[in-house]
Amino acid sequence: MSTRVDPSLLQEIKKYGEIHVEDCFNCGNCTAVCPLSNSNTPFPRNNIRMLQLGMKDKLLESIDPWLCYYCGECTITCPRQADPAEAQMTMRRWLTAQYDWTGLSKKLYTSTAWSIGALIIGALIVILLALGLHGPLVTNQVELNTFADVHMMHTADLILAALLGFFLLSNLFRMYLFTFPRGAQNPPPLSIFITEAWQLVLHMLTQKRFGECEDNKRWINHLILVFGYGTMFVLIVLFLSWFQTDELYPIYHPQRLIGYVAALAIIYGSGDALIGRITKKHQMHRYSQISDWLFPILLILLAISGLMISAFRVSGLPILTYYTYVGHLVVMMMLYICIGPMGKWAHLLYRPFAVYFQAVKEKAEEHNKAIAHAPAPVS
Amino acid sequence: MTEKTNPKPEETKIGVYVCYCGGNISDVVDVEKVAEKMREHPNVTIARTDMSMCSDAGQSIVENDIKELGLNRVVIGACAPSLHEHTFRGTVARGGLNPYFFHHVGLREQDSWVHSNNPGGATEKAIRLMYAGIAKANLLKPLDMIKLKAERHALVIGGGVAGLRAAYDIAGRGINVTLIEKTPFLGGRMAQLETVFPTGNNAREDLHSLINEVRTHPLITIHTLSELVNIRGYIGNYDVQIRSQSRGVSGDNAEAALAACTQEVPDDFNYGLTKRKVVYRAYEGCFPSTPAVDWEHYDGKPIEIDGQKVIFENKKKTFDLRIGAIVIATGFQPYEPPRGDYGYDELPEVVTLPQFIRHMGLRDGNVGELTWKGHPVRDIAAIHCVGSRHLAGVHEPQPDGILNNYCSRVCCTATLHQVNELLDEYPNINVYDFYEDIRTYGLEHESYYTEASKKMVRFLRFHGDQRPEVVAAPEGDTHPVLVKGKDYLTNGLEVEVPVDLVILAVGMVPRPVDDLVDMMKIPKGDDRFLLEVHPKLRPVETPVPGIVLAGTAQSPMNIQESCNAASAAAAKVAVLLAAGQVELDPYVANVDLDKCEGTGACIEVCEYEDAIVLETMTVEGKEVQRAVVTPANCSGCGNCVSACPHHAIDVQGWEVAHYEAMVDAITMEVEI
Amino acid sequence: MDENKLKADALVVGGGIAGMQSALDLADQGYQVILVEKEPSIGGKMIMLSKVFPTLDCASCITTPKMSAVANNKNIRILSYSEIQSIQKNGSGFIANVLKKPRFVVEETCTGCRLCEYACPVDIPNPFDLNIGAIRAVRVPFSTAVPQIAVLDMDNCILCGKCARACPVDSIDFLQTEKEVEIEVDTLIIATGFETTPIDAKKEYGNGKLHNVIDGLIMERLLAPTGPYARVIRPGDGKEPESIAYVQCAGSRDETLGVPYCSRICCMYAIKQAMLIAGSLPMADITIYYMDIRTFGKGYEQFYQNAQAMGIEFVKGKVAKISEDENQNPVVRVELIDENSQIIERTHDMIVLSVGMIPKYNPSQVYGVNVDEFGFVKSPTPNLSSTKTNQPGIFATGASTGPMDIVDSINSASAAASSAASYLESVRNGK
Amino acid sequence: MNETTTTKEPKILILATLSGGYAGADYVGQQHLNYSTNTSILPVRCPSMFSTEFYIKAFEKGIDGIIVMYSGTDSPFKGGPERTAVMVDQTYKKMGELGINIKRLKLAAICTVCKKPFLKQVNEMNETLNEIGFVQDELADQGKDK
Repeated sequence: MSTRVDPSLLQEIKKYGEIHVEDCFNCGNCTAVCPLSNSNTPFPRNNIRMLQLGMKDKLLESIDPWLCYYCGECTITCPRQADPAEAQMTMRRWLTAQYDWTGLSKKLYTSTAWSIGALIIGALIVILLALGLHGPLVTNQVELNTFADVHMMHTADLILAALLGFFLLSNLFRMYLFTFPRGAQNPPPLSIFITEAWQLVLHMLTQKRFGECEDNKRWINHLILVFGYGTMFVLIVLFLSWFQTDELYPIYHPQRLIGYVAALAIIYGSGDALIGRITKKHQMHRYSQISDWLFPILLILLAISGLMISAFRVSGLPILTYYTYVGHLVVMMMLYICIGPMGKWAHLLYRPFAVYFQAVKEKAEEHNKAIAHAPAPVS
Repeated sequence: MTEKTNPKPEETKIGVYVCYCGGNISDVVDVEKVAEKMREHPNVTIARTDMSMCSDAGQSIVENDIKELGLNRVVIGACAPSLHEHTFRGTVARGGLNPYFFHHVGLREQDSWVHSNNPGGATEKAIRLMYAGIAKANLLKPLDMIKLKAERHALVIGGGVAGLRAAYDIAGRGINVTLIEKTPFLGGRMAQLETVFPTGNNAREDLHSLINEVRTHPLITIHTLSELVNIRGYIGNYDVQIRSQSRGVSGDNAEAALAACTQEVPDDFNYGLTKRKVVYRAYEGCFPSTPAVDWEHYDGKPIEIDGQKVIFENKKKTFDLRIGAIVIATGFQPYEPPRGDYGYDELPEVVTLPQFIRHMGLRDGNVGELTWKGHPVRDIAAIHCVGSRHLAGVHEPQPDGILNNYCSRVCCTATLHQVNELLDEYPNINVYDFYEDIRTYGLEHESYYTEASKKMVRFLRFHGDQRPEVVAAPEGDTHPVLVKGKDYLTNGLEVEVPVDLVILAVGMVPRPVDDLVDMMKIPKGDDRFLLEVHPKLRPVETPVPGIVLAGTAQSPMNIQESCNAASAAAAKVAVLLAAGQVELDPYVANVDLDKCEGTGACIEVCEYEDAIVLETMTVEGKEVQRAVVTPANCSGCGNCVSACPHHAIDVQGWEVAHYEAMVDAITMEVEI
Repeated sequence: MDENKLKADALVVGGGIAGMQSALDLADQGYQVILVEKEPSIGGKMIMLSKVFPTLDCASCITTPKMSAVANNKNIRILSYSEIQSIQKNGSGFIANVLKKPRFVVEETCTGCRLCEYACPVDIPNPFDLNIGAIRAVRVPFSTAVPQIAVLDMDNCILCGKCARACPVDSIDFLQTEKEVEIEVDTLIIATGFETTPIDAKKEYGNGKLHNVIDGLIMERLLAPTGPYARVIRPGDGKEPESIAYVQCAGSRDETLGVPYCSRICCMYAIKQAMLIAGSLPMADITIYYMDIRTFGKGYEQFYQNAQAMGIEFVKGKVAKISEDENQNPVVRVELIDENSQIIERTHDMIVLSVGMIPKYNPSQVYGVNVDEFGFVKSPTPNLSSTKTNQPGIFATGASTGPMDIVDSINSASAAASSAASYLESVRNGK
Repeated sequence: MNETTTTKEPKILILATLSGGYAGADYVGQQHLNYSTNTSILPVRCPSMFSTEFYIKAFEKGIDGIIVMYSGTDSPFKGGPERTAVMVDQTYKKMGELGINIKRLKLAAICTVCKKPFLKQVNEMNETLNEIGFVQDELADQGKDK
C-alpha cells in the first residue's frame, strides 16, 4: 500500500511555530549528531520527513518529538541551517494540540487572542469567586484562613487538581491511543506496560535524558525548577492545611523553609528560562511563541506572589496579603487550567510517558520477535 | 643479438630511457630490470630510468646525454606515443639531434596497464618492445618537417552558441571564418530556452548579443541552410565543399508568403507542442529574420500570394572553400524517451523538460493560473535522469545498441532553475522532485537546490535500478496522473504522488553527425559523443590535425562550459593558423632512384591525385622513367610500397626494413 | 636589457595548470608572455596529485610536460618565487609591480645539481608533502620542479655554510635581497587557483586533532609515488590501514562552514583515491559516505560505476561526528539513509575528509576585479564569456573563478587565452 | 621475476593502425583491461604497405600469429583498406602453398574505442594458436613432408 504524499500537513504545522523544515535536504546529520537519538528512535530527520511528505498519521503515532530535549546540536550543525530542533519543538506543540480533545489547545497555540482571552477569563473567574466566597477581611492582623477558609481552599485545590487530572489523563489516554494505533498490530500486552512502569517514575523524577545533552547545565536548572515546582504542587494540593496557616512559625520551621526553598527554586529555574529567551543565547531560545513566554512568566509570578504573601503576612500587612493571595490564585488558575493540560505545562507528563511508551514499544518488539522465532508448537 | 637479415646499421650510439610514469608503469613492470637488459645491447650507450621522463628534469637528462655522450639515437619507453612522442621529439631536437632520430615505445597503455595481472610477462614484453624500438632506431634517418602554407580561414560547423562563440573568437584573432548552419536560423538549442542559470537572463537576449557581434564582424561569413558535403586535404589546406539550400522566399515576397501560407506542420522549435506554417520564422526576432521554407515538409503545392500562384523552389547550390582548420559545433538534441516510458507519449500529462520550457515560454503574458491542455495545474512532479545514468542489465540500450550510461550534467540545475522560476510565478503549485543524486555542481548551482527546497519543492530519492513509474490515476481520483516509487529518504517507503503534470528531466544525446564522422574520419566515444584526443592534454582536439571540437557535440555541457570549450577550440585554431603556416610530419613516400625501374606499379595503386608521377630523367646517359613523389599531395599510406616489385619505394620514417628489424627483435628469445 | 623593467604582451598570474595552459596558448600564437608564480616552482596543485580522474594517468604525466613546455617556450618567461604587489592601468594595458623574493641562490648560475641539498644538515617538514615528509632547508623544491633551481629557507637556515661550500658554482648567496620588477603588459590573466577548506574547520570532525583523520590532498601525497612514504600508511602510527573511509562534503555544501556551494571535484577525487587504494591495498575495505554523488563530467559516471563494481562501498548519509577510540581509530557516527534508516557508529583505521575548494587569493584589491562573497572572481558574463572580468583587459581563469576540476580548468584556461588574444588584437587594431 | 616466462608461448604480432587498432589498444589500456603478454603491437600508418613477402618472412622468423588491425572503413587513407585486404588475400594463397595454416593471419577492423573487438581478436588468436601450435613446428613438418 503506497503512502500518498500530502502537502497540507506542513502548512498546518507551520502555524505552530517558526519552522522551515522544507530547507532540509535529508542528509541525516541531525539524527546522527543528536546525543539522544539512536537506531531504535532515530530523530529528528524522520519527523521532518513526515512533515515534508505530509504523513500525518505517522507523525501522530510518533512520540519522538517528546524524546527530544532541545539540546540544539542538530540545529547548530545542520548544513542547510534548517533548524531541526525548532521543528521538534513545533511538533510537540502540534502533538499537544492533537492529544487535547477539547480543541482548546489548538486555539491557544495558534491564536494569541485566544491565549490572552483564556487568561482573562481564568482571572475573571477567580476574581468573581473570590469576591463571592471570601470570608471577613480582618484588618488588625493577618488572618488569611479567615479570608480564605483553608478547607474551602483545599477543596477548591482538590477540585482544580481533579479537573486538571481529568483533562490530563484523558489527553494522555489519547496520546496512548495515537501511539499504539489499533489495527495492523496488536497493542503490547499489559504485562510489558507493568514491567516497564519504573521507567515512567524514573524519568519523571530525574528527566535523566535531558542530562545526555552535551551541555547539561540546562538539565540541572530544569531539575531545580521541577523540584521547586513539584514540591509546591504537593504542598498545596495535598497539605494545604499544613502549609496555609495563620500561625507564624520561625523561619527555620520546615513549613516556611520548604516554601521558600521551593519558591526560590522556581524563580531560579524559570528566571533562567526567561533570561535565555530574552538574550536568545541558546539555540532553543531563538524563537519564542506566546506559550513559551507565558509558562515561565506565570511560574515566576506564582513563586513571587507566594513569597509576597509570606512576606506581607510576616510583616503584618493584612490587606496586601489578601489581595496578593487572590492574585496568586489568579496566576494559579491561569497556569493550571488555561495553559495546563492544553499547553506547554503538559509536557511534564507527556515526556516521561513518551519515554515509557518507547520502552514498552521496544520491549514489545523484542517480545514479538521472540514469538516469531519460537518453534511452532507440535500438534 | 644477432643480425641475420637486417642491413648492418651504421655506428649508432643509442640512449635508452625507461619511464616509471609516476608508478603507472613501474607498479607492474620491473623498470630497472628493463634498463639493465637494455645495457646489454651492443648499440646502447646508456640506459636510464626516471620517475617521469616527460618532466623538465627528465627531458634535461636526455638533452645532456645527447650532448655529453654523443648519442645519435634516442629510444624512450613511456606512455602512449600519442601523448608524448611530440614532447620527446622536442627534447631530442634541443639536444641537437634531428628530431626523427627518436623512437617512442608505449609501455603504459599497451603493457603495464593491460598486464597488471602478470608483472613478469609485462616486464618481458617491455624488454621485447624496447628491443624492437632499438632495432628501429638503428635504421632511422634524419627527416625534416614539411612546411606548408596554411589558409588563414576556419570553418565552423554549427550556428548554436558554441559555434557562434568559436567563430567570434577565431575572427577576433584576425582569422577569416565561415560559419555554416544546417537550419535556416542561427541560435541552436539556446534559442529554445527562456531564462538561463546562473544569471537569470533571457536566453534569446544573451544569444542575440552574440549573434549581433558575429554577424557584424567583417571577417565572419555566415551560411544558413548549409552543410558540409565533401572534404579533402589536410591541416592548413582543407578543400571543403558546402551545399546550401535556398530559403525559398526572398525579402520581397517573404512577408506575403508567410501570411499566405496555409500548410501547417508540428513546430519543432516548440518540440511539437504547437504547429507552424511551412513558411516560417523559428521565433520572433530570429536571425536571419527572413522566413524560410521548410523543405522537408513543404507539400509542393502552390500558394497564392498577391493573386499569383507561387510554387516555392529549393535551388540548391554548392561551393568550394579552402580552409585551414575546422571547428565542429554540431551540438546536442534532447533525449526522447521511447513511447510509454514514464508514460511519455501515452499520457497527455507527461512532458519533457525542454517541452515544458517551451510551454512556459508560449503562455500569453499575465496568466493567473498555470494550465496544461486546458486544465489547471496544481501539482507537478519532476523526474530526473530520464535518458541518463542507465545501468547495464537494468535499462534497455537505445535502438543503436548504446546504453546511455553517462550523466547529462545540466539537467539537475536546469530542472531546479525551471521549477524555481515556475514557483516564483505560481507559489501555490506543489512540486515533487524525484531524483537519484542532485548534481548541482557549479559554484552557483547549489543555491538553485537550496532555493527549490525553500520554495517547498519536495524531493524524493529513487535508486538507479528502481526508477519511479508514471501511471494514469484511477477514475475519480483527484488528479489525472500518479507517480509511484520507493522513496529512499523515507526508509524506502512506497509513495504515490498525485499530480497534474509530469516533467521528465531528459538528458542529452549528440546530434547525429555520422556523415561528418565518416567524411572527416574522427572518432566517436562509447557514448556517441565526438571524442577528444585526451581530456587534459588535448581536450578539444580530434586525432585529425586541424579539426577541433566545440560544445555539446563532445559531451553534455551547459552554456558556460560550451562557450569555454568553444573559446578553447578557437585558441587551438588560432595557434594552428596564426602563423599562416603549418608543419606536417614528413611521413610521405620516398623513391630510391637506384632501385626504381619506372614500372609505374606504384601509380596504379595510388589514390591521391598527383601524389606520385613518372618523370623522364637521364640515368647513365639513358632517358628513363622514374617515379617522383610530391610530398604535399602524398598521404603516406604506403599502398605503393607493397606494389613496387623492386622495393624501391618506402614511407619515410615507417620503412618496411624497420618492421623487419622489429620482427627480428620480437622473435628473439629474451631471458630475464 | 634592464632586468628590473620587463615588457610583454601578456602577464599570467599563477603557474598552476590553468595559468600554464593560458600562457602556452598565448605563446604558441606568438605573443610574449610573462608567467608569475608565487612559489619557487610552477606546477600548482596539480603537480602534487597522484593520478587523475577519469583516465587514471599519473598527474605528473600531464603536468610535467606542460611545465617543461612552458619552460622551453621561447615566448614565455617565468618569474618564480615572485608576487604581484600592485597593478596600475597604463592606457589600455597595465603596469605590474612584482616582488621577487630572495631565494638566496643565484638563479642565473644554479644548475639544480642538488649538492647543496645533500650537504644541508637541517631537516624541515616538506611543504610539498604538506609537511608530512621532511626536506632540507636548502633544496630544489621537488624532483620535477621548474625551474630546477634551489631555494634556501632562511627561517630555518642555521647559516652553517655547508651548502655554500658544497656548491660547485658558488650560487649560494646569503646576502641576497628581494628585488622589485616592473612589468609592462597589454593584458593580464588571473589564474591564482584554490586552496582546500581547512581540515580543522569543523568541530564535529575533531578540529584537525584526531590522529588518523587526514584530508584528500594529504592522501594524494600518500598515494603519489613521489610522496613521503610512497605508500598509504596511517599518519598516526605508520600502520597499514585495513579500513578507510571517505567523508564527503567535509568542506562543502555546509552553511555552518560558510561554504554552501558544491566544490565539484571531491566526489571524483574520493572515488579515484578509493580505486587507487583498492589497487595498492587490495584487502582494505573502503567506504565513501556521501550526500549526493556528483560524477557529472565526461566519463565520470562510468568511473563511479566501475568503483562500485570494484567493491567500494557507497553509503548515503552525512557523517555527523568523528571521534576516536582508545587505539586512535577514528569512529564515524552517521545516519544511513536508505531502506532502513539507522544510526551507526563505525570504526575505521583511517578517515579522509573530502575537503572542498576555496579561493587561494582574493584579487579584488590589487586588480580591482569584482569577486563574489567567497572571493572567487565574478564574471559579468558568466555564460557567454566566463573568463572576462569587469576590468577590460583583465581575464580570470581556472579555480580562481570557482571550483573546477582539471578538465574544466584547462578549457577555461584556453578560453581565457582566446579572450586575451582577441583583446590584444582589438587594442592593437584600435591603435 | 616469476615463472611465467619459462613455458614457451606462441608469439602474436599485431600490426595496428595509428588511426584504428593502435589507438584502440591504447583505449583498452586506459580501461585497464587485461589480455595476454605474448602480444607485440607495432604501430603502422596503413598495413597496405606490407607485401606477402613481409608476412611470410615474419612467420619464418617465428611469429606464430599476426593480427592486422586496420581501420576498415574508418581509414583516413583512400584505398588503403582495400589494398590491405588484397595483400592479405594474396598472403593467404601463399600461406596455403607453403603449408602455413591460414588461421595464423587475421585481418580485423578495430576502431579507436573498440575495446571488446580488440580483446576478442587477441583471445581468439590465442585460442587458435593453442590449437594449431607453433609455426616453427608447422614449417618443420612441411620440411619433413617434402
